[in-house]
Amino acid sequence: MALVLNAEEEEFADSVRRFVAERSPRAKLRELMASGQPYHGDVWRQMSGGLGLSGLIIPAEYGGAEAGYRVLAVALTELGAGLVSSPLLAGTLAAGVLLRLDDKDAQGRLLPGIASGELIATLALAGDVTVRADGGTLTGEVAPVLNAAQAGVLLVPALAGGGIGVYEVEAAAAGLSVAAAPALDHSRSVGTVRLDGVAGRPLAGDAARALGFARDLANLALAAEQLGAFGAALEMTVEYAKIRAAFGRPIGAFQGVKHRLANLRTDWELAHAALLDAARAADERPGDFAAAAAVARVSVSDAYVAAATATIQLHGGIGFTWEHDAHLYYKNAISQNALFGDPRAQLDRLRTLLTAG
Amino acid sequence: MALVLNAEEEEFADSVRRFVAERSPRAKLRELMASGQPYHGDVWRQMSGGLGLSGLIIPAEYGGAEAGYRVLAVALTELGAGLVSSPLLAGTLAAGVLLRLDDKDAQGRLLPGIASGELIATLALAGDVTVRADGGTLTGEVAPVLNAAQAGVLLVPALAGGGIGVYEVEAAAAGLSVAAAPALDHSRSVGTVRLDGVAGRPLAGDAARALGFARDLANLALAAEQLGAFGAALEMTVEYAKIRAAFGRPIGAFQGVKHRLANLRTDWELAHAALLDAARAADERPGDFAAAAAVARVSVSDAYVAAATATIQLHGGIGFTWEHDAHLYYKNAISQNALFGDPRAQLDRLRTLLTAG
Amino acid sequence: MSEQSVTSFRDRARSWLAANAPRRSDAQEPDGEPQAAGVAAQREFQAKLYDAGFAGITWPKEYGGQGLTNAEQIAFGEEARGYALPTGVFFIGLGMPGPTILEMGSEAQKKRYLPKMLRGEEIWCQLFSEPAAGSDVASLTTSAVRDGDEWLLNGQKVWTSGAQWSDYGAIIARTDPTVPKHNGITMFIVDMHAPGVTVRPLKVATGSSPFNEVFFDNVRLPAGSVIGEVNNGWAAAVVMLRNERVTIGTMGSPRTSPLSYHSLSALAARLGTGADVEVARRLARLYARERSVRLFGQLLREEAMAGRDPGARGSVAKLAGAELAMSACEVAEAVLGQAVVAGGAGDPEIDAVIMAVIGSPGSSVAGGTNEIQRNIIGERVLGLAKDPGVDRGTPFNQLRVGTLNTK
Amino acid sequence: MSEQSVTSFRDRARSWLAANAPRRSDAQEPDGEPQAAGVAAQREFQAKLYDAGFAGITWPKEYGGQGLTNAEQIAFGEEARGYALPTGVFFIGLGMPGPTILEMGSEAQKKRYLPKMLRGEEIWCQLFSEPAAGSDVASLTTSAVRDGDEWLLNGQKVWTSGAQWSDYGAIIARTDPTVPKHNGITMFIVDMHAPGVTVRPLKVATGSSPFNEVFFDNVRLPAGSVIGEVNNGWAAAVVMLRNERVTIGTMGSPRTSPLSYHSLSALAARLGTGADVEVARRLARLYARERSVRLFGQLLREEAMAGRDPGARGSVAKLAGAELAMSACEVAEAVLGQAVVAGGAGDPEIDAVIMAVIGSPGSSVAGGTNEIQRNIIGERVLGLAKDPGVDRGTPFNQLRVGTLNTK
Repeated sequence: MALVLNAEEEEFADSVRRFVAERSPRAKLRELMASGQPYHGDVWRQMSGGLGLSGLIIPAEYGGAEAGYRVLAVALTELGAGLVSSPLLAGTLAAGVLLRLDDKDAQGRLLPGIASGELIATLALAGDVTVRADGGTLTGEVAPVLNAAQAGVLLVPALAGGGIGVYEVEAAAAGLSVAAAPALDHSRSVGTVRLDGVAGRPLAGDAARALGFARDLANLALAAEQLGAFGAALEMTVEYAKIRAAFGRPIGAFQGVKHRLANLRTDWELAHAALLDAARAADERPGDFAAAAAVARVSVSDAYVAAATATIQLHGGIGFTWEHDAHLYYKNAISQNALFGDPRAQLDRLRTLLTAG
Repeated sequence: MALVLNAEEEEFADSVRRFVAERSPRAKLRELMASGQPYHGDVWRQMSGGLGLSGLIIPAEYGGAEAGYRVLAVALTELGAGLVSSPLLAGTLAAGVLLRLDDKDAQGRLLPGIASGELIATLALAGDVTVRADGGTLTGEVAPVLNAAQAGVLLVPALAGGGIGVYEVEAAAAGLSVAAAPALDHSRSVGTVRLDGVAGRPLAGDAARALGFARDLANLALAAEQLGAFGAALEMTVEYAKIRAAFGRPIGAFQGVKHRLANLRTDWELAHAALLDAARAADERPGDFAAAAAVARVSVSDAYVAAATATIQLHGGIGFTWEHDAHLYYKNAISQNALFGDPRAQLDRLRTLLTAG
Repeated sequence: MSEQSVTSFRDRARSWLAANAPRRSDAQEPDGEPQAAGVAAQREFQAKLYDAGFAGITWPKEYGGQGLTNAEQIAFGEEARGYALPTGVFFIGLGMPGPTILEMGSEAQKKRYLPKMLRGEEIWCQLFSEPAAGSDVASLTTSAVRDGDEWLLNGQKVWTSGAQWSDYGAIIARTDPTVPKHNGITMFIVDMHAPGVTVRPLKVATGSSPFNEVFFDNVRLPAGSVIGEVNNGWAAAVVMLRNERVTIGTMGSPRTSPLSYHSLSALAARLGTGADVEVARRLARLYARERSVRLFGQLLREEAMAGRDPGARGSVAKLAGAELAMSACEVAEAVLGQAVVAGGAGDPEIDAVIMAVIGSPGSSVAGGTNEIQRNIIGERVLGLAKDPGVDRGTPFNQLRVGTLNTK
Repeated sequence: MSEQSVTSFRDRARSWLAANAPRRSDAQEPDGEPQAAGVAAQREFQAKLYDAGFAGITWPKEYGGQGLTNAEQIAFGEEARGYALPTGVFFIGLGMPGPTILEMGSEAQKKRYLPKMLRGEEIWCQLFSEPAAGSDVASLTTSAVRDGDEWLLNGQKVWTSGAQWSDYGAIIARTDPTVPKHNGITMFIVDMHAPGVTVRPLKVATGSSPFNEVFFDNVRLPAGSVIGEVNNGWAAAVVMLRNERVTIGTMGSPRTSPLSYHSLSALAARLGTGADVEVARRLARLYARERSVRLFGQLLREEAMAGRDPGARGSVAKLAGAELAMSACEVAEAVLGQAVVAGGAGDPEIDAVIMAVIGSPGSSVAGGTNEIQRNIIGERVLGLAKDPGVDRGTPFNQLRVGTLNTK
C-alpha cells in the first residue's frame, strides 16, 4: 500500500535520470528535429539493451526484466522529463496487450524481440475501433498510431462479426500502407495506418479485456511521461524566476509569478501522488487499476498544459523563441493530452467505472 | 447602435441609485430577514408609484411609463446593486408575456394594475413546462416561482393537447396552493405553486413566442441585477483592500489580491458591455435580442459568483460573519445563477440560436 | 520498536475499538462542533480511551502518555478509520497546545496539564486569531503586561473553536510593542474560567455559530503561565500553525461530507441533474481531485513516518484541500440546479449541501488564506525570493495593523 | 464639425472603397506579417489612399493630414470594416511613432517625416523591447552617447515587427545611467538603413519568423534625431505603450482568425467533435466571450469619441483579449481532439488552428504581460496601493536588470 518509492526504485530512477542527462539530453531532440529522424538508434539500443527498459513489464521467460509497473512508471517519468524520443511506449502497449491475451505462440514469437528492443512493435489503437476483419483480412484506417512507420509488427484491433479481435500484422504485409505524419510533438513519431484487405493473424484470448487493459496501461504510461515533463517544465520556470530580474527584483518575488508557480507545484504534487497510486494498483490491486490510472491521467493532463503554458509566458519573449525549449514542452503537453482519449473521454470512462463499481 | 448611456439614462440611473441609498439601503434587507416579510410595502409603493419602475416596459395606454428595455436594465442594475427585495422582476416578466400575447382583454385588465404596482403578478415558469391543461383546468406543480405567495394573479404556462398555452389564474382560485420557500437569497421571495384542477383563463396569442420572449427578458433582467450586485460586491471588496493592512501594507498592494480584483474588474467590464448591448437589442434589434440577452447572462453569471466568493475570502474572517453583508451577495449570486436556466442551459440555448441563425 | 510489538498493539486496538467505539455511519455527519450536551459523553469516552492505553500513544509515560512510537500511532489511526470516535472536543488540545507544552513547557506545566488533557478531564482551546491581525497573525494586539510575577491580559481573540467548553487555552499576546512584531510575542496558558474572560458565540454566514469571540478584560495570569520564554512565543506559534496546516490539509473530507463525490453523486442521481454529460464529468473530476488530495495526504504521512519532515509541503495539502472544497461547491451548484433557489425547502440532504456551499468560502480561510499558503509554497518549497517585507524590521508600534491606523 | 459634412465624408469613403479596396474574404487570412513581395503593392495602395484624402484623417493639413475630426476617422473605420486594406506595413508607423512625433516632435521632424509616412513613401517601426528588459521596459540597456551634436547608438532590440522593410524607427535608449531608470531615457529617430544597423529574423515556436532582432553597432544618429527632450523619453514611451495596449486590446480577432468562434465551430462541425455537449457549450461560451470583448472595445471607442479618456482601461481590453486567446486555445484543443497529435498532417484549416494554438501563449505577452496589465488595472483603474517598488529611486546602474547581474 505504500506510495513512497523504496530505495531500489529511487536508485533505478537515478540511473534513468543519469542516462537521460548523459545520453539523451534535449540537445539530442534538437538533432532529431533537424534530421527528421524519429529517434536515435543508438539511444534506443542503450535504453533497451543496456538499461532493459523495453522489457520492464515482460516476464523473464521471454527475456524481460519482469520488474513490474511501478518500475515502468518510474522510468517513463524520467524519460518524459527529458522528452526522450523512442518507440518505448509503442512497444510497451503492444507487450501489454500480448500479455493479457492468451496466445502463447504469439507471445513466444514477439515478446523476446520487444524485450530486447530489436523488434519495434506498436498497437494500432486510437479512439473507437473501426477497422473491420472480414474472412481473415483487415480493412480500415487508424490514426494516430505511435511509431507506425518504424514498426516491424502492428497489433491491430478489428471488428469481426459482433465481436472484437486483435490481429498481428507484418509491416511488409500486402495492402498495408503507413503514412508518417508531421507530429506536433517533436519527441513523438506518429503515422496513419491504412489497411486494404491486409492479411492479419488473429490472436487468441479475450481481446476486449486486453484492449481495456491497454487503455489503462496507456493512461498509466502517459501520466508518468506527462508528470515527468510537467516537473521538468516547472523546474525550468522556477529556476528562471529565481535569476530573471524585473523592477529590481527576481520575478519570482512577485506574487503574480510566485502564486502561479505555487499553484502548479500543488497540482504537480497531487498528480504525483495519483501516479504513485496508479502504479501500485497495476501491480497490487488489479480491480482498482482502471480507476486509479484514469485518476492519474486526469490529474496530470490539463495541469501539465497549464504548466507548459506558464513556462512560455513566464519566460517572457525568450520563451516564445524556437531556440528555447519551452515550446517543446508545450507541444508535448497538448499532444499527450489528446493521445488515447482526451480528458473528456477519460472523465466519461472514469464516471462509468465509478457508477459500475 | 450606441452602447454608452445617454444623458437621460445616466440621470435616471442616478435617481434610482439615490432611491436605493435613501429608501432601501441594505439595512432594510436586514429588517426583512428579521421579520420574515418578503419585501417592504412602503418601499414597493415608492418604487412603483413614485419612481414608476413597475411600468417601465408597459405602454402609456395601460398606465405605464413606456420607457423601454434600456431604461429597465438601468433600473434593475441599481436595484440589484442594493439587493433591493421587491416583486418587480415577477411583475415585469408577467407584463412581458402579456405584451407578447395578443389578448387585448387580459392586457386591459392586468397591465394597469401591474404598472401602478397595485397588482402583484408573476409568471409561473421554471425549467420545462410540465403543468397540464385539461378542459380548461390546470394540474401540476411549478417551482421556484417568484413572489408566488404574494401574487394576486399568476400566469401559468401549461401543455394542452400538442401545444402550449398561457393561463391566467387568480390567487384565490380553488385548487391552487402556494407554499413559500425559505429562499436562499434573502432578497428574493419564492414559492412552490401546486395546481390541482385549477380553473385558468386561456390567453389568446402565440404562447410559445411569448414564453420565449419571457426567457430572453428574464436573461436581460437577471443579467442587469447580477451586474449591479457584482459591481457592488466588487466595490465593497476593493474599498476594503485599500484600508485593511497586513504585513505593513494595504492588502490591495499584494498582487495576490490586486490581480484577483483586476481579473474581476475585467470580467465586470465585459459583462457590462454585454448588458448594454442586450438592452439595446431589446429595443432596437429584436432578431438579435435572444442571443444578446443570453450573452449578457452568460457573461455575468459565473463571474458574479466568483466576485461574491472573493468578497467573502478577501474580507478574511469578518467576511464570513452573519453581520457582514458579504454572504448576502454570495447567496444572491448562487441563487440568481440558477433562476430561469443555469449557465449550462443558457449555453445550450445560445448554441441553438447560433446554429439556427 | 519491533514489528511484532506494533502488530500486537494493532490487534489490541482493533478488538478494543470493535468492543467500545461507535462505527462511522454512512449517514450525513452533523456539520461543525459537537453540542454541549455531548461534551460530558466525550469526556467519558476519552477517559476510557486513556484507560485502555490509546491516549497520548507517542507521549512520554511520565506525563500520562504511552511512550510508544509513530508506528503505533499510525497503526491506531488506521484501525480507527472506520469509527467515529466521540473525542472532537479534545482534537485541538491534543493536536496543538499539548505537543507545544510537551516540547517547550516547563516540567511543572507538563506534570500539571498533560495527564488531565489525556484523561479527558480538561478541555483546551487555542487562542491565536484576532480581528485586526487576520492572515498576518504576528500583528496581534492582545497585550500581556507584567505585574510582579504575574501578567495582566487584555484584548480580543476570535474564531476560537470550543472556547465555550474549554478549561484552558494556549494564547499568544504582545509583551513588547517596541520591537519588530515577531520579537515581542509570548505564549501563555490562560484559565478560561478566570474572572475577566468572556466567551461569545460568533454567528456566521450559514446562520450557525461554530466559533467564538473571546474577550479578555484585565485577566490575571499567575506566575508560571508562560510557555517557553518571554518574547519568544512566535517560534512556538509557528510550530503550532504548521501543525494546524498539515492537520487541516491532510484530514481530507470524509465520504459523508455533503460536498464529497459520494454525497453529490448520490444527490445528482436523485435530482436527475447527473444525467447531463458535463455534470457527470464534473463529478468524475471531483472524484479524481478528492482522491488525489487524499493520496497526497497519505504520501505526506508516509514520508513523516519514514522520518522525512513534510516541512512547508503541509501548505500544499492545505491549499489543495481549500481548492478542493471550492471546486466541490461549483459541482454542488451544478448538481443542485434550481433546487438551490428555494434554499433546501426542508429536504435535509439538499439543506446540508447548501449550508456546506455557503460555509466553504469562509472556511477556506481558516488556518491561513490560500494566498498565505501560496507564499509559503513559493518561498519555502520552490525557493523563490521573498517578498521584500516592510514589516520585518519595523517596531510593532510603528506598523500599520488591521484597519485601525488608516483613517 | 457638422453632421452633414461627416455624412458626405462617409459617402465619399464608401464609394471610394467600393471602387478601390479589396473586400475582406471569408477565407482564412494569412497569419502574421505581409510578405516582402507585398510591400511595394502596399506602398502603392497607401499612396492612392493618401491621394483620395483618407490618410491621416485627423492629422493637421500642414503635415499632410486631412485636418478632420474623430467623427470622420470613425466613419471611415466603419465603412472600411468590410475591406481588407493592404496597408499592414504602415500600421505601426501611423499608430505609434507618427502620433508621437506629431505631439512631441520638432517642427522640422514633423515636416520631414509625417507627409512621407502618410503617402506610403517611408515605412516605420518601433524599437522598444530588449531581451534583458522584458516587462520592465524602462530597464532598457541600449545606450546613446553624445558625440558633439550627434549621438552614438549601441545595443540590441528585439520583437521588432517590420524592421526588415522599415526605413525609420522610433527607438528609446539610455542616455543617463546614473539616475533612476525612468529619468535617463531618450527617444530618437533612427535611420534603419544607416551603417551599423543589422536586422535578423527571429524564429519563434511556430517555426515562422514574424519578428526581428535589431542590432546597433556604433550607429551614428545625426543632430535633430531626438524626439522631445533628452532624458524625457519615458513619458513619450508611456503614451506609445498605452496606445499600443488599446490598439491590441480593441482590435478584436477577426471572424476569420483560426481561433475565432466562427472558424472553430465550422471545424467542430467538420470533425464531428462539436457533437459533444460540453464542446458545444465551450464553443457557445467562446462566442459570448468574443462578443463581449468586441463590445467592450466598442464601448471604449464610443467613450473616446465622447471625449472620455479610456486611460488605463485599455489594459482591461488588452488583458481580456489575451485571455480570450488563451481560452480559445483550450476550445481549439477540444475541437481538434486527436487531430492535434498529427500536427495538421496537411489539412490547411487544422494546420492554421494548431499554429495559432502554438503561437498564443507567446503572443499574449506582446504589448505587456497579463501580470503587467493586472497591475495597471489594480492600481490605476481600481486605485489599489502600488507595489512598494525598490526600483523607482535607485540609480539605473545599481539596479538588477535581466539575468545579467545575478550570476
